[in-house]
Amino acid sequence: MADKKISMREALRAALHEEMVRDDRVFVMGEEVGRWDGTHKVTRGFFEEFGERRVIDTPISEMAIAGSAVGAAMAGLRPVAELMTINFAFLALDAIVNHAAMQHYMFNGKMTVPVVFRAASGWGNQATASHSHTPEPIFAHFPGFYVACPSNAYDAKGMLKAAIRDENPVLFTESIALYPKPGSVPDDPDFLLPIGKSDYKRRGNDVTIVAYARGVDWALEAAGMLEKEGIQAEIVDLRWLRPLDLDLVFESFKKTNRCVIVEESLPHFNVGSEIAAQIQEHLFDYMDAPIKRVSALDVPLPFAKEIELMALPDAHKVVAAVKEVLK
Amino acid sequence: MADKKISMREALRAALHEEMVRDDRVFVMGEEVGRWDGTHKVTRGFFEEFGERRVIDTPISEMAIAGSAVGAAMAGLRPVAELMTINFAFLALDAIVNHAAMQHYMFNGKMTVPVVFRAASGWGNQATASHSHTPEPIFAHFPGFYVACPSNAYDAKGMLKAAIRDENPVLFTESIALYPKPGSVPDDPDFLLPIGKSDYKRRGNDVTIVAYARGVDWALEAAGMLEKEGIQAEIVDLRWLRPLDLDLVFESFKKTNRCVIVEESLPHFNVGSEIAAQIQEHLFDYMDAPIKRVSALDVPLPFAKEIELMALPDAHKVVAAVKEVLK
Amino acid sequence: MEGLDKDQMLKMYHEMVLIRRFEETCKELYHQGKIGGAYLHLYSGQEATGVGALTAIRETDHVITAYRDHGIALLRGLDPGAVMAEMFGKRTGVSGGKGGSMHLADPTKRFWGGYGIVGGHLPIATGIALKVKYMHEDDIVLSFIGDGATNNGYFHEALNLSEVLEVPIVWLIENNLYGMGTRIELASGQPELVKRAIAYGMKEGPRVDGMDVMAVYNAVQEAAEYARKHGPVLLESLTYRFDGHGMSDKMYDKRTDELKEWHAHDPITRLRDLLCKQYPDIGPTLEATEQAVEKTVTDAVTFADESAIPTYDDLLSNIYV
Amino acid sequence: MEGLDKDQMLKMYHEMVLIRRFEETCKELYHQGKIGGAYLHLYSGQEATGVGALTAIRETDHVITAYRDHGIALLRGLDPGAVMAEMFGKRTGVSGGKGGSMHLADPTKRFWGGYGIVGGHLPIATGIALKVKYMHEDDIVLSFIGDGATNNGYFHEALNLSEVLEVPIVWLIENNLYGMGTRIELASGQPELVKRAIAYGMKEGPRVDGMDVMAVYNAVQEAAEYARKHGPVLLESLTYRFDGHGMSDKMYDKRTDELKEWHAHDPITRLRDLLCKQYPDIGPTLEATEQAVEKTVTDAVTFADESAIPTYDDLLSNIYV
Ligand SMILES: Cc1ncc(C[n+]2csc(CCOP(=O)(O)OP(=O)(O)O)c2C)c(N)n1
Ligand SMILES: Cc1ncc(C[n+]2csc(CCOP(=O)(O)OP(=O)(O)O)c2C)c(N)n1
Ligand SMILES: [Mg+2]
Ligand SMILES: [Mg+2]
Repeated sequence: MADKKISMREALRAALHEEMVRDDRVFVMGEEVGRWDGTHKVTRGFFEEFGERRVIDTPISEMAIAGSAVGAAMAGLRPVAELMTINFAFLALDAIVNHAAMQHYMFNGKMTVPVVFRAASGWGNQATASHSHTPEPIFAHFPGFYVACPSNAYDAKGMLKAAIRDENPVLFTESIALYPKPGSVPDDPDFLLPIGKSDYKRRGNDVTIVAYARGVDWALEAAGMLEKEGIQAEIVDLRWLRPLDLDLVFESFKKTNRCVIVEESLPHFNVGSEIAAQIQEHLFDYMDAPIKRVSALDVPLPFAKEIELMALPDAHKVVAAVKEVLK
Repeated sequence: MADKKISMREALRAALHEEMVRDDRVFVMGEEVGRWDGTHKVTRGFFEEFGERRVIDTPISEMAIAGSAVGAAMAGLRPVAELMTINFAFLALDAIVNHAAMQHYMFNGKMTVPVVFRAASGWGNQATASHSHTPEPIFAHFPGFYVACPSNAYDAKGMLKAAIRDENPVLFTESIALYPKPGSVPDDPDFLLPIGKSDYKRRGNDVTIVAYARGVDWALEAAGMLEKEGIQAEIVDLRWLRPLDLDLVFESFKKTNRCVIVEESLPHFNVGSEIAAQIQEHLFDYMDAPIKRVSALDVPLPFAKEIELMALPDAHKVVAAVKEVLK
Repeated sequence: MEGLDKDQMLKMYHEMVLIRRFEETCKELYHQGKIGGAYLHLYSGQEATGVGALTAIRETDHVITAYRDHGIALLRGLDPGAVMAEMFGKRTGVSGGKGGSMHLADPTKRFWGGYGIVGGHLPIATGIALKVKYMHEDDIVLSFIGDGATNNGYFHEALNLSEVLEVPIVWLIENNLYGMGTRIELASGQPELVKRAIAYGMKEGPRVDGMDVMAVYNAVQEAAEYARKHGPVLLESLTYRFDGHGMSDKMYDKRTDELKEWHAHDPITRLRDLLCKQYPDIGPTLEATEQAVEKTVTDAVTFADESAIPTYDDLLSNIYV
Repeated sequence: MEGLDKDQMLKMYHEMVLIRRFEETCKELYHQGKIGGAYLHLYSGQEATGVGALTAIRETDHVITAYRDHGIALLRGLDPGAVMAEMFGKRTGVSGGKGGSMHLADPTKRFWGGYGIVGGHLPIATGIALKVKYMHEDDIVLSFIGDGATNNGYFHEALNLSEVLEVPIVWLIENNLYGMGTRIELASGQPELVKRAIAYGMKEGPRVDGMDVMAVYNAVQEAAEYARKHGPVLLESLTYRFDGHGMSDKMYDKRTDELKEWHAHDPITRLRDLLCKQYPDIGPTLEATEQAVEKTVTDAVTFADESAIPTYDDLLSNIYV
């Protein structure tokens, strides 16, 4: 089957659509997923096609959306619950962590919770502090479920299909800024990407840039700039924060001995801190320079575009960090 | 005024009591804080002494407890809202982060939210997965408020009084295991400890052990064992995760060049990761060995005591980690 | 009585006595230190609600409750030994010693637990009922709710969603007047909890005497039939907890008079009296039942006692599928 | 009319026209790219609810609402230029350009905002009312609530707590029939939202015609007096949103017929007609009012346009006190 060039939005839509066609137990629920086509249009046309049995518009009830999806999953369905944006997932933290992630363990395997929570994530559209969180690391802190953070259309499709077919709960984050980004995607209905496998997005010998979701774009852009100066960056896309696969990160670091981690999240207790901690712990003798983190600034995100952008990471900040570690 | 030897529970009670006597605007609210004396008896006798105006028993409504405390604080009171245990604070994450922490910034300083959220934290009493979280690092991820994690009666009193008097929101965590622990505490009603200052709990030249809350006890116990083998550990108690003060950590590390971080939280995206990341970034040339983290295992906490304890950190695990970094 | 023959009533008597003895035994074992942990919530006093309700539904119907779940687990046919072993934190416990007292379940018996977070199980109940409707099955879900839990956001969202989705569910509030130490009037602006059905346009069931197993049975049977045909119903059972909230309860010590009053309505005594009145020669049968229960409970304790504790491998198993 | 003289009615007319023109202007500016961002929620169509309600309470009373807050901000006397500057993300904005359209406030005018998280402001309202009671003040809190927000846990917990604490608060549901694209019947098991008062044992106020500013005024005035003396009241105002939920709204394009019907009840036209009927020679005054509004809005835009953008220092300021 040939590849098609489509946006990440369309890739996610295709993944959902294929899984719903494949398995009647798969259904979507959430605020505005049906008649409105989904706030980010990922479920466009689903309501007309699948009807209200399998495309369920819910009240503004995040606790109940997440919690009822857990119940439906325990009972044998495969819910894909959309929390609209991950900001609203704050209201469902207990349902996601205590009732989805902990469930299988607390009942010693007697229950499985094959639910997928979809949530648009990230900032950069003047959504202001309460609507601009990128809190993936705080969710990844907890065991018992998986956390997906795709960086492009191809990965998004393969990862979402794998998440839907997996027996474990998955928090599937979708970077809002990446929805329109085109990429070529296989239309093989059984195209799956393995859960918890990171991926090289660029090969190079001089420095390892670790990123995920939107960070990968900043890394790639930076790599382009660095190349002009003769610096070859290797980019590892984590793809998943849980399970966190550092095999490629370590492999690459052993070669480059230098690393920069790029993420959209806040600067403390974030993904970069975990990776830096693990690299220095496991590959201490390979370290030629301190590992640098590029992230958002430690501020609630403001509305005004000019200062909002100052708070965000970008390719120039990545380039600067790379030069630091290459000093 | 003389020091008294009292439990951390009594020290917290004294702090609350003194502040309520000092300032009529200070009041406590939460589930069972009044007639029941507080689930952990920190507000013992308050209901009888201060009456229901200032000691408010609430319904089981974490969202509203946290949210209404925010409103009362904005309007001019000094609420101390008890969330019983930090597990239930999961239900108040949005109120705490989006409505307490972000408030001052989103309205550009027009509002202040001098609220203190008290929450008992930690595991080790067979409370099971949903009731045994120690999620301090996930809260500390966000700017706009402070996160307190006292390790003893003396600190608890000075920190809680400072938190109540501060104009910013504070999440004040209290390690359940430490409530009964005695310590000598000043009864000076104006005894305050500065917000965001870490503290040496032991001096030594061979290794730096960074800890907070219950981790400090494991560190001290380990230091005692290590001393017998001629190893002098220096212990830095962070006290606060926000603001995160690493001055003493850095000072100590420059001397010892070796570090172990001890915490009760889960092993990934935790406090240890942030500190290891910062040390390697700022003190790379001082590193003689990889920094090690001692934390809980990456599991939901089980009920059975024997395996629950296996999942927890302890002094022996700290000793083992110290020996690793001294290799 | 209404559609219940002697055997069925005897079965209910047996179940109520079993729960009571099981709980009394748990309490002793807790004080002896055999059962550990922070939480142990007993069902003594509330037996009529659980027994009446579960007798009124089908075995194939789904059941879910909060952490006060020992009685419901036993009623759903979970092995008393395995339930007791869970209290002990043993490998042979229904949850392998990982869930403890608050987290008992057996999906094969359509008993979904057992939840410690107040209100957390309510949307799960809605979700299970959604599956029933989605699959065009003809089961219902019976979800117990504490009076205190009705003031939590979970209650509001879960009940409203169940009505909007028109799923087959019986919401049964066990109003024992207290949430921990807080009396209902201090926690709920509307102390007549069944009235909360109006907020969801939900069928408002009766508010029944929860110390009368027959009253509960009849109310739940009617509600179940309604739910099977039309959708959610909200019921309230007025009952009382003979023990403290958990093992320590300051308020408990304060409510001795109230306790005395309620003990006068002990649901077990009431059923016993009813049986003796209806079947004058039933005495020996009842005593036999009581002895049988003694043995069941003693055997359960022995089984739990002799069972092995979980291992390090158990600690690390079943985190992921 | 009921206790409102000509000047007061003219004032209301002025306010309604100001809001309408302000919102229409925001819409144009958004499409011109002058106002940016993901969110811009207009109040057009709902003016009678805000104007009637705020006219009925005292200046010293507290007001709070959700993200559809431009109109309320103007009614509370926030400078239109500073409000427009906030839309533009300028330093001179009421929130320094940090809060945007959803986060307008001025505590000195007892307007507490402006909140983007659905339901998030409801417990805050309860807390402000708690402060009033705590300090033995005689103010009340007026809290607006969207129909969609009434299905969120925040609503349930905040309203129940306000009743339990008996704090002085008027809960005013602005039922514009939609939460984003979801019609009330699909979101709420009980579409007659004011009935939800029963779940809290709360005083149930009337359900008023939200397109009739006088009806809203009278209902809120009565409710405010009740709240000041006795505690919480729940009111519902039946209104309609003339624009989409935000700047993109698939449903909006689908409801042209419904829109036509509701435009026939435009609250501004209704008040205008009423004024003309009562005061036949008022025409010129009304036109003068409309011109004055034009100038106010144009000046506001100019002010916003000419204001400076925030700096890097602003980015880092006011994170902590
Ligand atoms: C979300 C949450 N908040 C608080 C608690 C602590 N807690 C455990 S049980 C309980 C009281 C519940 O009362 P009720 O719903 O009436 O049930 P009952 O104990 O009477 O059976 C509370 C407050 C909890 N477990 N979860
Ligand atoms: C907790 C939360 N969930 C979802 C959203 C997304 N959202 C913003 S407005 C809205 C609809 C609210 O409708 P309603 O309460 O009726 O207010 P209206 O827009 O009609 O004024 C939704 C779902 C949000 N902001 N917060
Ligand atoms: Mg109760
Ligand atoms: Mg609406």
